[in-house]
Amino acid sequence: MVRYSYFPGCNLKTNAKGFEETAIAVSKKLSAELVEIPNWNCCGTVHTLSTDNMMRRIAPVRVLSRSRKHIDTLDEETPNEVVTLCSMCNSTLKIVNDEVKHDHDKLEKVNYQLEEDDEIYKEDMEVKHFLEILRDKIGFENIAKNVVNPLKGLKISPYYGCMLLHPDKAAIDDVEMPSVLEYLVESLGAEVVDSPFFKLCCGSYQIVDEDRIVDSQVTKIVEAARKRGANALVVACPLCAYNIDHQQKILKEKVPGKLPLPVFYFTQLMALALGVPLKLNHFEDHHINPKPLLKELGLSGGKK
Amino acid sequence: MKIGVYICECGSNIAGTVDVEEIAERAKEFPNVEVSRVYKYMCSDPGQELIKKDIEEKELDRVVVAACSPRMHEPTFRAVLEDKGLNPYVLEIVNIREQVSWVHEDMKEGTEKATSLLKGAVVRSSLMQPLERKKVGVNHKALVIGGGIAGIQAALDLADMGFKTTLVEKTSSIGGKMAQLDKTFPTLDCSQCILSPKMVDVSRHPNIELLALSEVIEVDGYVGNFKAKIKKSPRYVIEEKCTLCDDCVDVCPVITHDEYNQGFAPRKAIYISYPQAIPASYLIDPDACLGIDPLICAKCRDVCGPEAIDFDMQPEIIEEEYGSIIIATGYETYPIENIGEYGYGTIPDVISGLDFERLLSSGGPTGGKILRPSDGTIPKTVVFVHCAGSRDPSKHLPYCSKICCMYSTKHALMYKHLVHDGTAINFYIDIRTAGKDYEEFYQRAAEEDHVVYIRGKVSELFQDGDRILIKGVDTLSGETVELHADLVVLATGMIPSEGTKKMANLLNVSIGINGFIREAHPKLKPVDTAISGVFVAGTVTGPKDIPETVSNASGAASRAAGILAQDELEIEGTVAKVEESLCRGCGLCAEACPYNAIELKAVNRYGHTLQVAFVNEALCKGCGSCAAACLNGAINQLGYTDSQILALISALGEE
Amino acid sequence: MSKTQIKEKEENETPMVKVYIMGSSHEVPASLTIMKAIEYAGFKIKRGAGCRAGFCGACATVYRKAGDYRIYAALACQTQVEDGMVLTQLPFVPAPKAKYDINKLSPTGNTILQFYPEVARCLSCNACSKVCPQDIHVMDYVQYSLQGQIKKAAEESFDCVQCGLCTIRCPAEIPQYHVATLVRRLHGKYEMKSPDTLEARVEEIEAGFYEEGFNELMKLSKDELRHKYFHERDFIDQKKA
Amino acid sequence: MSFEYIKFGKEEKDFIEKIEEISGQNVYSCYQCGKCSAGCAFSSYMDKTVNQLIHLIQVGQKERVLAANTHWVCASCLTCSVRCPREIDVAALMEAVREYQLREEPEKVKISNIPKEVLDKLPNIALVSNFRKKTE
Repeated sequence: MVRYSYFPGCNLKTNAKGFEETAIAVSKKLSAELVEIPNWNCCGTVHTLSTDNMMRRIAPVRVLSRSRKHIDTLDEETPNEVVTLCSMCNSTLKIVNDEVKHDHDKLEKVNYQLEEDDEIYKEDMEVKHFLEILRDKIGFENIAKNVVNPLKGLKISPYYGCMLLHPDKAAIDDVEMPSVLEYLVESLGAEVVDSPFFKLCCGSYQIVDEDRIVDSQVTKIVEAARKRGANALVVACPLCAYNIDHQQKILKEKVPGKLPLPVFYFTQLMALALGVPLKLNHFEDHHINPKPLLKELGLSGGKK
Repeated sequence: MKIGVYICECGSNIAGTVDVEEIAERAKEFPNVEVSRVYKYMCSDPGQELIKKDIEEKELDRVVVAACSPRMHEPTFRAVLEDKGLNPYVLEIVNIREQVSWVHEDMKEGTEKATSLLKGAVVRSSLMQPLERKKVGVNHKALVIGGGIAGIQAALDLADMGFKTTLVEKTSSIGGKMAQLDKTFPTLDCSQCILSPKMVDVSRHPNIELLALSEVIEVDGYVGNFKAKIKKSPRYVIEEKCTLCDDCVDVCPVITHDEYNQGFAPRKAIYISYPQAIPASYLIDPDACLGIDPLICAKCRDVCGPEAIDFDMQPEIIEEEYGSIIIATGYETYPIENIGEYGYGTIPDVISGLDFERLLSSGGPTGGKILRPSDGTIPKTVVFVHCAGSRDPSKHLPYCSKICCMYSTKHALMYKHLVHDGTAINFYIDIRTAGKDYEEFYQRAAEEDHVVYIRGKVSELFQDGDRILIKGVDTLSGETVELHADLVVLATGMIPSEGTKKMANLLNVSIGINGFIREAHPKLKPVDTAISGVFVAGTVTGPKDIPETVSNASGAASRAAGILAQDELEIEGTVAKVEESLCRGCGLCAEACPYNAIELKAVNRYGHTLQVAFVNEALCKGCGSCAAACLNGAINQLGYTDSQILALISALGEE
Repeated sequence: MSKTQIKEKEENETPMVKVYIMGSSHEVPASLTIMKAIEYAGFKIKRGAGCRAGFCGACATVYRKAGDYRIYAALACQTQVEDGMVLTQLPFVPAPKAKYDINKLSPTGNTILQFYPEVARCLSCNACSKVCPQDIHVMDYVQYSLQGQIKKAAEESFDCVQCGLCTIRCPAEIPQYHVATLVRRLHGKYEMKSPDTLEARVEEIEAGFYEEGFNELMKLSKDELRHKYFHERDFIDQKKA
Repeated sequence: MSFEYIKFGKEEKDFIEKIEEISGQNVYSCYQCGKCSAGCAFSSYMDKTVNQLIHLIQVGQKERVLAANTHWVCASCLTCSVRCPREIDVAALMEAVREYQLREEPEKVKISNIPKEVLDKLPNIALVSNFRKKTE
């Protein structure tokens, strides 16, 4: 059992509890246990693109140095990597990690702040998204072997969003034609439905003050998937999940008729397939309740 | 020993910051100086006469000219000395213009510097030895590598001048990329119609030896005396006997992709790339054929009337000597599989410019009708994307390939001619029509054929149902644009071909950052390379259109002929010379020589065989790296021996 | 004895230090705290003093030591003066306190964001923890509250004395100590398990179990009550025991 | 009335310099191919497309740049930066314009005006990322 230093990200304790609990349960089953960093702080998403705003770089670097300390407390084979579930954390931490490794006076300025808290970052670690661990360290064949009840009947349209692939330094797969979610879904026994808008931005933080933007993006994304026969979406970012999930409920009220597509986190799908107790999914937090679809496909009997 | 010193004013160029009269006076006290004169323009005829008269009357042994850089007038003053029977290498030129007057403002400092340089030169000049220019024989045969339009033109020009020429072509037929084109801009002549006459000339020309299916694998020797090894792969069909009756094709069981038609059409294992191919003969593709050795099927041979098929053909190595070589290995189009945003080449209806050429051409897979590769229907809306992967330093080609705007306009125009009710939309950044009649061609496409030009680069292409969704922009109206098209043609740029990389390595010719071969001088020596005797023609040095390629090829041919026309070549006198008694065969000089003109040879010295450095004077460029590298001074560059240079340095040091 | 004489008398006995208060210099006994030094120098502290025992937070102040560029923060009543200290007085910290009815809330991350959305602006720069006189990891409890981990935030912020220094220093203008109050109240009301003995006692009272006992006491006179209070209380016995 | 008197004085140059300093990008390497606008998922909501805004920056038109809503509609999804043929970090230019404006008036989104029920339902990742981009 290899243990990884795991950085949850600010949403994984509140409305994305299902994402975290299923991830930890699944990681244990696949002998790559995610161990939470004791005192982690917010990664500071969406990372600033300005070059002169050093204050915004303190949070991510502090996360990295706290994770590095946490790694030392874990066992020997724990690699020098922090694993994250949320794509926004993945993008932010990777950009900053790369930035401070190449620009030492920026690192010095940030370290000067962290010195007093004894949390200097020594550039000796990498940032990985859990999907990368699943693909590179565990491998889809192992995942397929551990599948207890294959997700027959589920037609999943993978939705990467933008932060898993952008910018180039943070991409976990090919920027224009990624395949990691496709392989994962297939290894769980579900059917993959390709959609052209697999990385069309969901509107991200515009949901706060310009939600009409998010509505049009969500309509495009969901319609493209539905037109191609998908009956669900899989995502890796709590904000995309909220935007697509919640706005579909609002749109359903405005334009009744079309059945909304439930939105799953990729670890929830794995939990269903690997027979992890159903309650860990916290489907009650979803705005579009996925239970009817699962019951219809006979997949909700996932109790072990 | 009598030395004549001549100081040039060069108008005010030198006289402006150097007191020429002063240094002339001082020069008189320098050792062995017989005469010291000043003249306004030494390089002018009266200036030269001045020196000639002094050589004669004063029987001068050495001449020192203080003027501009030797690169400007060394040949001029050497001719002056030769004219009066003096060995041209006893001339010493001191640069007091670029190195003194142009870089100093203070008259006093300028004069001081000029004087000390002049002193050094006089001291060195006294140590100079007369040298002879070596003569080397010339082989009057030319080698042209690459059978595209550039190679064809160069070979024809050389052959017409009477020189035996070997044209080597890697594929089964000459014609290159031009043979794959349908029409050519801006005149819309059919490409085959203007190319095949030249190809036939090549096959019929007595002075041209055409080697198809061949590759140059090794070249050594030097200008005038290149030894080349050419590997000719077997055609398995005897060219003379084959009557192109096509009977063999019907019986051949193997079907594979036809590279000539960009993989859109099938061909058999035995085939001819296109009817007008030269050499006009079929061939068997060994990889596709079920088995030649051991023989598996042989249906083709059984049905071949003139018995032209011979399975026992073996690859042969041809060795020949050549006076000069022309590299004309052409280009490849940038693969659309590299561009992620446009689908990595996985979307069937997104094709490259060359693919569209094949669709357009009547000999092509669709017989000249524009059909969609996915379902064979006629596309009603076709989008042409300019600069696909060009002008894109971030991931693809940083440069502009000159011809894509024109061939995309031609494609749009041809499409409108064939599908009148269709819509052709060109997404462009800048329309570049820099050739003759190019702008008129572009106007015609827009005015007469109503091709729609939208200024903006396409960001992404999706397969949306059976049509292609294009996410583009119209920067002139300031709106993003989304539209569905039935067919998308990507106008990709040119990249150096595989052959270009190989030949550059073989002939150690230098390559630019984009992989194209670097000319000796981009403006003044466009067809020469750093290696004398090796010339380049066509798109090997960078993107060109057909007119430019042809004139470039003719230029290369004339430059190559410049060498072939001479009986012998003169080699500069200032080459490296080995003092065999001092050489201990360490090989440091051989490694240091950028032109690998030095090799170690076994020499019998007092009964022992020792390795001693040997300089191939024809290859030596007189750069002096070997002299600098040699630890015990065994090798020296004539005209710049260590003793001369040390004397010059010590003279500069004196007060 | 006039005021000046008192000063001379003490000078030779207790060592004096020079401090600067609001820019003017004063000689004060070295043993005094900042608050006493300010009062010793003649200032009357109207606002900025409270329990004088270090837990009400009213006397939070900032000061600088001689030759040190840093601005230190502390509770005036708990910090001893040093020679060359530069002192001042902080006004009341006008941090916004949200209005809410604790009974109508639920212990979730969103509740905190509802009343204090600026918590989402936290930059994790830890300036607040550095200035906290109670050495609380202020940033950590702000982060825990942002993450919805009410329990951890409540425990971390327990010793807060509401002095407001963290809010002054916060670049994201977060009223940390008000957030801490909300978090502790949420935790106390909704998450902590109230002790069962307390519930049992409340039920007994409501069931009127102690009615007669009360009525009897109500009838007694003051002296009887005093007698009962002082002599019949069991704790006195414990003392003897 | 399509008439515009453009002066190119000190104020314009300072504006360009500040944008380049904040973003670390060279504004002049943009040759206006429009690929960023083409790929932008939010162009339809912008009154100036991305490449038009960059062009206005190149010409130093501070008022017209700050008046546009382009940089506020931008959701930092970085599709433009990934695809720019001139290797410009286009999203950094948008951020630079936001920072320039925020450093003058620090709250594009008035936090206190956000209705309570919106705050109650939004995940905190939305608030954190929004405030990072729209408040200083």
